[in-house]
Amino acid sequence: MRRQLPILIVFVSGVFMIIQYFIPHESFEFIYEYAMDWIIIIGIFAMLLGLWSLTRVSVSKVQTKAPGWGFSVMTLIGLATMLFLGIYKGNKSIAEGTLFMDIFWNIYTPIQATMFALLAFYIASAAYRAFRARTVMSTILLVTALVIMLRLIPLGPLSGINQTLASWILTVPNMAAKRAIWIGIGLGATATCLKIIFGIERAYMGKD
Amino acid sequence: MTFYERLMQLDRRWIYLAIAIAVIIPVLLPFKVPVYITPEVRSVYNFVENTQPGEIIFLAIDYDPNAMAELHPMAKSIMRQAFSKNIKLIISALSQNGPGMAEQLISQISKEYNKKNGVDYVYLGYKPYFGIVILAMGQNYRIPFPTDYYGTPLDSLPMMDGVRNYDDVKGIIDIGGGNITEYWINYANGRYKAKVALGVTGVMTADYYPFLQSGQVFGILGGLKGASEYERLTKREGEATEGMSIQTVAHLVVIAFILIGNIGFFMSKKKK
Amino acid sequence: MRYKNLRSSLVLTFFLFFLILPLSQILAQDDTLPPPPPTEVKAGDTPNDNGHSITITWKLSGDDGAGKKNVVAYEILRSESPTGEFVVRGMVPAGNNTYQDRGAKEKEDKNYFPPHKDFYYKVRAKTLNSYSESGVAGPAVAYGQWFHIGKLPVFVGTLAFTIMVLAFISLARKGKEFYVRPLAGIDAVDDAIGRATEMGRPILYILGLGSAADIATIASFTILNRIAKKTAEHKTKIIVPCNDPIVMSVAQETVKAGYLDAGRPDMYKEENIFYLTSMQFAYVAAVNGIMLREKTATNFYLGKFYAESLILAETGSVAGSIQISGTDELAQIPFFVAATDFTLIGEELYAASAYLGREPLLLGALKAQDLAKAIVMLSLALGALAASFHFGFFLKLFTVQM
Amino acid sequence: MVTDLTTAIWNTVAVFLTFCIFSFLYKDNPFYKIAEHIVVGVSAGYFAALLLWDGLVPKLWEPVVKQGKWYYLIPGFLGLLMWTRFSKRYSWISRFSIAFYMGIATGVAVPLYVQNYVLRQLISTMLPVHFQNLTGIFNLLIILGVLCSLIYFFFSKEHKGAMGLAARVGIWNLMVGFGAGFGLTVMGRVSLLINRVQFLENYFPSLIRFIR
Repeated sequence: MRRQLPILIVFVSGVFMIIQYFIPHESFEFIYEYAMDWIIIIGIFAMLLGLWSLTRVSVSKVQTKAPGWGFSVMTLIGLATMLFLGIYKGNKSIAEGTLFMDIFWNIYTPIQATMFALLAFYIASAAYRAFRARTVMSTILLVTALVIMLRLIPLGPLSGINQTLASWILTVPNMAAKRAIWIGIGLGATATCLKIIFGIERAYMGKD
Repeated sequence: MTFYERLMQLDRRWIYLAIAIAVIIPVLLPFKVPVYITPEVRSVYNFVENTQPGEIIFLAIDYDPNAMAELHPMAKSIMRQAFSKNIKLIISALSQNGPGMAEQLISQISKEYNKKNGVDYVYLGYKPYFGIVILAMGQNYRIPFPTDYYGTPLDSLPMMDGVRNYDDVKGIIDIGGGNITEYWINYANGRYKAKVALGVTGVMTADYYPFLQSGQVFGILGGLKGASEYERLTKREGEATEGMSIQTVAHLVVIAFILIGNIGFFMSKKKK
Repeated sequence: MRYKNLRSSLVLTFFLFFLILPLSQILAQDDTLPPPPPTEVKAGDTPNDNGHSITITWKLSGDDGAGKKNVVAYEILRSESPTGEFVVRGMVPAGNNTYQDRGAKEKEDKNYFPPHKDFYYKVRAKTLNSYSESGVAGPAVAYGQWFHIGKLPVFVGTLAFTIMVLAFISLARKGKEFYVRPLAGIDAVDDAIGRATEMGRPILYILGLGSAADIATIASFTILNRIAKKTAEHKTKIIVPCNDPIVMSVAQETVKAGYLDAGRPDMYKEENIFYLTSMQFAYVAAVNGIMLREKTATNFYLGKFYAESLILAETGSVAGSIQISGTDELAQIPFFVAATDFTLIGEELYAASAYLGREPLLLGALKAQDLAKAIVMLSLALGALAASFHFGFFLKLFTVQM
Repeated sequence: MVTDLTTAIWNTVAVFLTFCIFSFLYKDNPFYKIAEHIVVGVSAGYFAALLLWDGLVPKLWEPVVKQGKWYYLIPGFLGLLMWTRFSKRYSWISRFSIAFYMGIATGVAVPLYVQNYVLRQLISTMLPVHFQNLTGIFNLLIILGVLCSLIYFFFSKEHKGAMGLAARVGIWNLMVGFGAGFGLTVMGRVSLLINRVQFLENYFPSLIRFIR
């Protein structure tokens, strides 16, 4: 009951969803859309678990006065503020122009944009560390990355040659690499799904 | 630790500092780095240069504000080049969210050169079903656009007198950020044998090079780089040149650090 | 009905040929004369659909691409009776000879297309100033299908692959052993856990930014289970920050199962598998902090990753952690390859759980993957030959028609 | 643009937080921790409110209450079952919800992966090979590249002999792809930084103008 029934549910719903894909009739189209809503709705309810987990971890840091517990207070204040602002006026709470959205635009957005911008620095340091001609493989990685980056550097007449080489790399070996990886992913992902559906892989369900 | 070993294990904060300098300084103090002009950009430039005053070029502005950063500089440079040579322009905007943006651009640039709507240029604006619009314009501009963007019948615009379709323009330059570009190639060039050149975003560039090789288009401006080359050719550097200069320096910094790391690697290996 | 249609179009063609054609040559550039109409108009249910669409086909007007070449577009008109009022349903550019008249399936929708109802169609060829209409085609009825013929290659492929997987698994069940070659990223896992144990520092496991419905995340669960078992054996702490509550719930069950497998259920601590936030860069900011403050000895990044891949990998390398990564997100593999110690590329991510657990059944599934790969490669070679020698039919076998 | 006191304050907050994050490049520090902890709480709260109004209401409340689609109570009930996880004793009941979730997700994925990742890539690689121009030869190279790279992904055969050679060519080809991917991305990442610097560049003069 605790384990066998869920495994059976996975099997039945999985097989049904596979078959559904080949039936264009609208009754099955309806079932597909309904099933996708199941996933969304279950996910929405689970959000409460997430909020509880975040709160519990933060509160316990504060309670035990763990190092940096003061910062956890900020997390809790941020969370409580946004939850209150996001709920107290009904669905108007999240409209543009509310304090809720002001906080989003002026606290969340600059932080996420700056985190994203850190990549400009990290891509440089990663290139410095990784692109050493140690082995054949790392040399190939290094040389192709250089050729592609050199597109933007004026090299006089060499630029023309580099341009041709760069667009050849992008359209021939790069294309081949992508296709092969995609095919591999397709087979691997399908096999993983089948292992779940047929109950061969069931660790995610927990034991006991 | 020898000097070369130290080159291999630089504190990454030096790299961060170099990138910061490479980006911040040029933003505050604009400058320009030399640019290599690729032949596919030069051929577009030469095409406009060799057009005689009074002749017409068709400019298709087929992108929306999302692609402005890369494509606006191209449209600006081409319009400026044409107006300064007294070349007339027919302009369309077939991307759904683009016409307003295109209108702003046209009124801005035409003011700079004191050009008059209906006399020196015609702005057709937007109509849905871009495939049909492009095909129909091959018959007559008046099929999809009985009036221009401002509601004036094309027949009452002096510039459109005797101008019927693609046969009456020197060529088409399509600046596009999406799949409309394909229709210009397949319909305007494929069916009506019009000369077509493209301006496309950086990510689209590699996909459209085959059309250059097959001769279906006579030139391509690809992304910010193509735009900056064009600005350089028209001797009026703007946003593309600025952005591209920063990019060039930043790329040089990355490449320099890769080289430093490898020099350190090879030299310290040699010593052992 | 069809016969009558044909006859009327024949009459029309005759008429056109002997009357309009000479006339039109006299008035060569005059667009006010209607072009020859489209002929052989046929309307019928659109195959392989949900039953709210009818497909119309026709033969191009004589002035489309030939003759005066002045046809610009075709308009498709529909009526509920052959003599009733025809309304325009859509338009296609010249050169096209099919149109799918489709509508919504919801009755309350304005554009509702009723199935099982007779409809009549006409096609109109348009020039600048004039048009001409075809005869009436129909009645045509839209109805839904119970099997999508165009998806047959997918069906066959899915079925064949499923059989292969099940067959190899049952072989494994019967005791057949399968060889698998060593994989660098996998061999590193044991060392990495050992290292964390020696240093007395925790292990960080990131499941990526995907939801529990992403297959890469699901594959990552299966790996997490094996790694959790090993960490339980080594009595090493494992931290799993999540960005989706369902992922967190499943990860908790997975780790708990791993601890049970290792016989150490007492050591399992639920608070180490926790939720942070679902927003990409806020999550990454927090994970960065965890790496530096918990001084994690080993970081695993396995699952679906986007731009944050490099932020995580670089921060981890600042912290001096051993890093093992794997994703099926193509754009991010280069950054993992460059910035982490070991990377499971694409399919290797999906194979990893079989490698780690060494369970015979899962190794059987791997064997099935290899067999499928061999079939794919053979088909590719044959397909390339077929394409080179213009054997179109072979390529059609693999083409999915939506 | 700073035009009034409210935007002046908000913009200053935004600029402060921008510097907090950038400071992480030097090292972990209290300013980064402030930004990090605030953004975790704020974004989790933001996301939850969004899920409530843009998720729960249109996906569950409206179908059941406004459209009378009572059958939407079933997934609603399964959602509620997730909450058994709050109790240690009954948490196993949430497995039923997870089972539906995983079953649907994997079932939907199977044909899509076969179609989009395997068949579609396969058919677009079935290219004509000829020696009349470069395209025909390049097609051959693409096909060989795909074949060798697939051999690299073989798990049940040792990479030895001819197979080993092909696998090595395959991994080289993959590396070319990765190098290209890396090189192509630099430009986009630098653009992100330029945008951030321009944001700061606009802030200071407009703040000074406002104060004056």
